[in-house]
Amino acid sequence: MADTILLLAGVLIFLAIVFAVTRLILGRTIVDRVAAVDLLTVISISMIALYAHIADRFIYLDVALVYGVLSFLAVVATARYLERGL
Amino acid sequence: MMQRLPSAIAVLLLALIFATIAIGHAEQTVLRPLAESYVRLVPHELGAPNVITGILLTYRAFDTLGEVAVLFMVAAGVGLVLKEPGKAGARSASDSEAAQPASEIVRTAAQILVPLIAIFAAYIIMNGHISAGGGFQGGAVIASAVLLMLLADPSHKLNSVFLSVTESLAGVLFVLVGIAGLIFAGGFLDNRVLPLGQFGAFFSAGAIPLLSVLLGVKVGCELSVILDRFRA
Amino acid sequence: MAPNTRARRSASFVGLWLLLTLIWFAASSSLAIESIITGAAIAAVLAHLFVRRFPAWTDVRLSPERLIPFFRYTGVFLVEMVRANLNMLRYVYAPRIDINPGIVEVRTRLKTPVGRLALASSIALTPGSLVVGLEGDTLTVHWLDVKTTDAEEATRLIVGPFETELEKAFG
Amino acid sequence: MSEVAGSILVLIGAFFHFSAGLGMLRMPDAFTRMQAGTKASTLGNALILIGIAFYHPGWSLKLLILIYFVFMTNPVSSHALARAARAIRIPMAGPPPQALASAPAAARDGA
Repeated sequence: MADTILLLAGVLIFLAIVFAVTRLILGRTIVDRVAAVDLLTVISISMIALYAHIADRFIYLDVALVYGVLSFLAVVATARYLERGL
Repeated sequence: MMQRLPSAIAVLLLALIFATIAIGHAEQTVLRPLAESYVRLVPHELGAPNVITGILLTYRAFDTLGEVAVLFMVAAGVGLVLKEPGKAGARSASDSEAAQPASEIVRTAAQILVPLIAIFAAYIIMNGHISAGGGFQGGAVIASAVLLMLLADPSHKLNSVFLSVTESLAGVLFVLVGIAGLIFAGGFLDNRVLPLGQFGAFFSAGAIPLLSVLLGVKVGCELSVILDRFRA
Repeated sequence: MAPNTRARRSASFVGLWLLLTLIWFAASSSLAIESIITGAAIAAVLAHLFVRRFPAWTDVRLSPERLIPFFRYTGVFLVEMVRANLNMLRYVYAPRIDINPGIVEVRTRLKTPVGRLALASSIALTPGSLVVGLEGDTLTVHWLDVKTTDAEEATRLIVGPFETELEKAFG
Repeated sequence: MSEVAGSILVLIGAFFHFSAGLGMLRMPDAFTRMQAGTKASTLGNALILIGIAFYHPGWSLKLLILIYFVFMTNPVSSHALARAARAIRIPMAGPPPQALASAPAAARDGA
């Protein structure tokens, strides 16, 4: 029961990633693409946490946290670059 | 449409690669002989549950020292390449005129987040022998905190003298611990100069936590220096 | 003046120290005493370093008359956030996206940086609004469904739910 | 029982991620896309992590840190991005804002 629901959740997350990547390719403006990357990173944090649950490894949560820090920095750095702040 | 075709194909191929990885993925359960001997030896000889850190900071600690030296060379080389003696001052002045300051929200958020990232980096460094992490990873997180500070305030001056002195001091101490291993234990950078302690406890695995701290400080300082040089 | 600032700084030092120790404890999730002591020592060093350097932390103080509004603000925030998401679902799943986006300016009474940061973050996560700029006490907000261009009315709609609690929590 | 509750929370969170992706695809301009992405994915992430906490009660403290971290960083990064978008005059959908003279006249044709 619970596993089936988790599988369904995985399918939904996969579709979300497909949508975000489509936006990343179609873009139209650079800000759209960066926003898509931002969404992808948040989804990735959830996915790493889910993987930690599936593999039953507590320490993978550290990976999610470090990934969150780095991706936040990446988006802020890109934004600062775009507004000619660097 | 036509000019988007190559990028679409590239993304599809990338998706294919990831799909094969994701579908064919299974946690490796059977170890090869070398891996098995390491998995058996590291907890027994070094008292470190994290085999990778045990290998990196004891069996292959000399290589780690070399890697940090390479990083140091990179920091020095970036400084050498990017430094333009005559033009540097004038260029940075014109840049600061054009540069837009970060918004107040980003600046405040940086002030709030930097201490939190710093304590997390300290956690990663100190727990290298028990869980995932270690000196290199923690040092990179320290550098990311410094990067956040620089993003929020591009005119911020890093104290490069302090950074260089700390970095050199950490390097010297690292080598001194190694020499202590040569004198008091089995060889250069042997971790058994300190008691191994109880397996899995916070203070255990001999000198590995100490080496990890020194490595983290050194890597953090070096990466910060590189960031600082790229900005100028 | 000087003793007052010092007292305030030491109060925020204690606050930051406790917060960092808590984060260390949560990250390591271990009850081993030596781990907690080491964490507390590192947290003390970091707190000492950063309270001096980052003035924003002097706005964060631990006291009942500040914590209670903060918890009340958290409650308001969570409710508003769920509402915002249901709202967003309505837009996203509508057969034809029916929105009226635009930029409005609203005003805030908040003075301290941390309070303004919390306000801006709350606005970003609540119904149909995203802070685009912040100058002086004027927030420039991108609004998904502009109901009014009047500054007073927009302020009431966007800033209203959070401002009173945040004013008490962060001054 | 708690496993089913956790998995249902994860499913709701995944649904919010899905909505965020769909909003990212369907919304008309960069600002609205950013809004859809930020809000729905922040809540979705929180729900998924809470759902995992149902499975592993011992992990809850660290999951809480992750949730707080995303709550703190996601609005800030989207604000920085929105400010950059306004600074480089990304076209905005909708009627041109008469109320704000300083805003760039919204060009409805895309870049």
